[in-house]
Amino acid sequence: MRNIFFMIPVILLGYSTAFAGDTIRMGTEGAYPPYNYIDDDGNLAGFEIILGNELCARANLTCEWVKNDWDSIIPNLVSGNYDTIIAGMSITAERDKVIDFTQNYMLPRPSAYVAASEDVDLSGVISAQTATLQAGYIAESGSTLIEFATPDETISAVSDGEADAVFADYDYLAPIVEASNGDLMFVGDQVVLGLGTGMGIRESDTELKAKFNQAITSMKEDGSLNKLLIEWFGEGILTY
Amino acid sequence: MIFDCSSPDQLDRLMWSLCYLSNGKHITFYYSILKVLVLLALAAPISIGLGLFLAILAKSDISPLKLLGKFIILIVRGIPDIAWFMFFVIALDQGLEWVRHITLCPDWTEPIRQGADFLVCEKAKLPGNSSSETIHEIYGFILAIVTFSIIFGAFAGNIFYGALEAVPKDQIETAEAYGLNPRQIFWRISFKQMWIYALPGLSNLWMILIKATPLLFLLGIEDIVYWARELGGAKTPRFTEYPHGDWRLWYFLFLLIFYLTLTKLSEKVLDKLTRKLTYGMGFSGENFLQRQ
Amino acid sequence: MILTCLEIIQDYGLRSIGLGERVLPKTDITICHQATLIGSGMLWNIYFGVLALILGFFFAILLSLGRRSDHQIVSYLCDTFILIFRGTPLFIQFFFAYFLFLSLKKAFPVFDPFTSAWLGALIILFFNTSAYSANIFYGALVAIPRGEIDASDSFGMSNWQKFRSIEFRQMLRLAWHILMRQYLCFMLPH
Amino acid sequence: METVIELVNVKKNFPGVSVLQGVSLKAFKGQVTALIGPSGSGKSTLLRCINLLENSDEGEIIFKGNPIRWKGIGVRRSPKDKKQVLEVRTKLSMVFQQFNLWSHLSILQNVVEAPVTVLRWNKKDVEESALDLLEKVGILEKKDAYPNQLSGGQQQRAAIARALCMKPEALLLDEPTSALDPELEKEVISVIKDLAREGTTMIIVTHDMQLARDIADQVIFLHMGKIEESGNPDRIFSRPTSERLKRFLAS
Repeated sequence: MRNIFFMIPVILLGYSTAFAGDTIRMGTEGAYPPYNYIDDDGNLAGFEIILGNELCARANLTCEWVKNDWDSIIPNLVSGNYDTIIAGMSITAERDKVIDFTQNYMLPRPSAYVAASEDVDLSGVISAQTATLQAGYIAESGSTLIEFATPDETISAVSDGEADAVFADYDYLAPIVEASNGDLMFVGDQVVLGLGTGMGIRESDTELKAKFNQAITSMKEDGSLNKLLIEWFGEGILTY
Repeated sequence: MIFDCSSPDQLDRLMWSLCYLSNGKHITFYYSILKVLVLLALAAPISIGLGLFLAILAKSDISPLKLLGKFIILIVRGIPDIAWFMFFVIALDQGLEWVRHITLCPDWTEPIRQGADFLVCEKAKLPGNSSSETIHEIYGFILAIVTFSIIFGAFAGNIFYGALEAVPKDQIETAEAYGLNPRQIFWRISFKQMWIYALPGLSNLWMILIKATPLLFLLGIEDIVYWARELGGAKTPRFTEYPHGDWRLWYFLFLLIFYLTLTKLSEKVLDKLTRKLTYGMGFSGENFLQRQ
Repeated sequence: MILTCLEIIQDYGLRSIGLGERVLPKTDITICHQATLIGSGMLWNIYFGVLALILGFFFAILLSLGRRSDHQIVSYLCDTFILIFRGTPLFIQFFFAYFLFLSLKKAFPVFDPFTSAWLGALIILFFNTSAYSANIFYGALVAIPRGEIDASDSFGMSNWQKFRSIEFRQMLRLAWHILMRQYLCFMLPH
Repeated sequence: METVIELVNVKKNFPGVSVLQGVSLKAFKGQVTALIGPSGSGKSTLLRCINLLENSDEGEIIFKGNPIRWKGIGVRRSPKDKKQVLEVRTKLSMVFQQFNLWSHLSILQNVVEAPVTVLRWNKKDVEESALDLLEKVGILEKKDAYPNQLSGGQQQRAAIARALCMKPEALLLDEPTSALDPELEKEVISVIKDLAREGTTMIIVTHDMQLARDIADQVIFLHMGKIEESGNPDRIFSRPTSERLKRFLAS
């Protein structure tokens, strides 16, 4: 009787558990080009998707991508909805308290301000994505912070005049500034924040962390990581 | 694709729009609209079934069952929906996994909770890690339907309970006078007459259910709101064949029209149903609705 | 203990409306901190709730009268207004209105304040409760016994007199309970 | 003469009010017993006690020689044997002041409902006799209508057909005409008179003295929960002895 009861969801879900192998579920945001985004066909694309697939191949893991909103990306890792976060997430001491990180696969990158005019006052209203390094930085800088759930909206806020400037990752901003035909521009100084970008992994998952660390090291050593970085972020990128 | 969309930047406006609206990303958007309709189509009958069950429990002569029925209705209605959406799904998911964990992996010695982490053995995971993302999405969607059904089932239960109470006492007394036993009275008289008293409440609940569907995003499901925001947001040419400015206004206008149509259609159908049900029952539909 | 709590209230009590400390405390978060921050957030609830309900109450009366009006265009407009705001999810209305105000603002600077929550969200809430309340009022207006209206006609009351002394009171009396129940649902986080 | 129902010293209290203060009576087979009296005298309660819709607190109710068996005493008294209750209720069919037709069933369905579900009679036979009865009360053409589409008089006639379809030992009629306009009253009265002429056993509570006089074999005058006077209609209406009855008839 008990067993029948517990079998119902299993039957419903197609005996999914029968072949439990080494499938790793990779959580990403899908809204943060060039790191990760959804292409025209509705599939995930971007630097981290290529990187993640390569890392999985090197670690001999089967990987499955999962899209998740940024706000809840850490809680859902912790509660086991997926096993890694690979979403342009900077390694910070604060996050490290809740989850673990692999070694970084990108060196610390500058964050920058983008505004609609040159003479904007950077102590005014600055937009940033919720729960990011940049939001934390603005909150402490004395400017007025307005937060948005998606990176998209932080840019719109500037175009729409909601915010005086947006403060975000330089690599995310660069293609947007380029495409704006001069409507948007970099202003102020760049600031380097965080300890580089790494994969988030549950604190208890030490084995998985080791596997990925090893894979990242191997990509660093044979230069394939550098090649990938340059391909996606241009020659100016800091390489290993 | 049906059209030749290989180089969108060279297409004329109409073809461009057709190609744009039929690209893979938009198909997922249409698919999310379908999700809303499927949710409605499944959650409504399940809620009604659950509501009937709860109302029958609450009307039972056996006092523990009666209390149980009333208690469930009260609890679910007393807790704000938002709380249900935020916590219930996680609790349900983890509860299922926990139960499977103790049955499927009895040898597991490590604690399930390690700090903030919730860890069950590989076999106990729902769905399993190796199942495809589609299975995971279906599982999430089933959880969403369950959540909606429980919330709306309790509300429906309350409506049915009230409707059963609203069946005139003399109709029941007459049945008693003619020797019908309590069972027969319940099923042949109260239960059948109850529908007409429940209908206004149920119509209302259906409208609320329609308007609650955008809350799917709270359950981590990529719903129409997610895709409207994603598709509407400005796109730079580097990452898409179809760059455009901020079109979110138009996507949300579309959603407004979608919901308005759904409401209007429902209104028409429910009106017809009311008229049919109230036929000969002594209240013309409109008068009746106003009496409520 | 009480003193430090007072200090916390001073620092964070008005945070949600942009006064006092901006940065949240990182360590030593006490119950007092949490209560103060939640309370501070509730300031908004009260602001939105009270303003939208009060304004909506009066607008709803106008709308319900408009819907009952013999003037076809007026009646149609009021009916459509009620349909739109009752027939679509509030959530979608918020989004739509925000983007609408954004585009309006580009063309007309008058709309500048509309994209901020204190005004934009208020307007939508105001319209929304107005539509729901108007529907209740309309139901009540129609439910006033025909005989009472006939009686006031027979005493030669003007339309305004009829409304003020008969219909308005009857309407309030009939609608009151449903209205209060709705207000309660509106204020609770349902 | 065979006694269908006999009451011996039946008492009934509602909280704070004593409705029946010891009523004894006999209703005979083939006869019409009329209960008259001012409002609040307990006539309807008495009828409901007979049909066991209301539990009396004290006294005997004897149905065809068998006393009802009780459990508990006083206000907590209730029938002991469900089968017996069923027997009484199916053999004494009630006609209500407000007709109480089941609003979700058509007229024909109303008539066949109880014989088929309670007595488990063959549905075809019941329908046949139902149609006969509907013809008899003159509303055969309304058999597929719903109760609320009928006038009060038609509804009450349908209710009478419904009661007769149980083939009861007696009909209990609780002010069957008081909810009707004078015009509609006539239709119902003529049906009741026909039934009386055919020798249907009836206990009827009524305000209509003319009706009581015309059809009753026995008239019982209730006042303040007690039988003040009883006898054949001629005597009761022409030569009342008690002051109260005189005053009641004069008003």
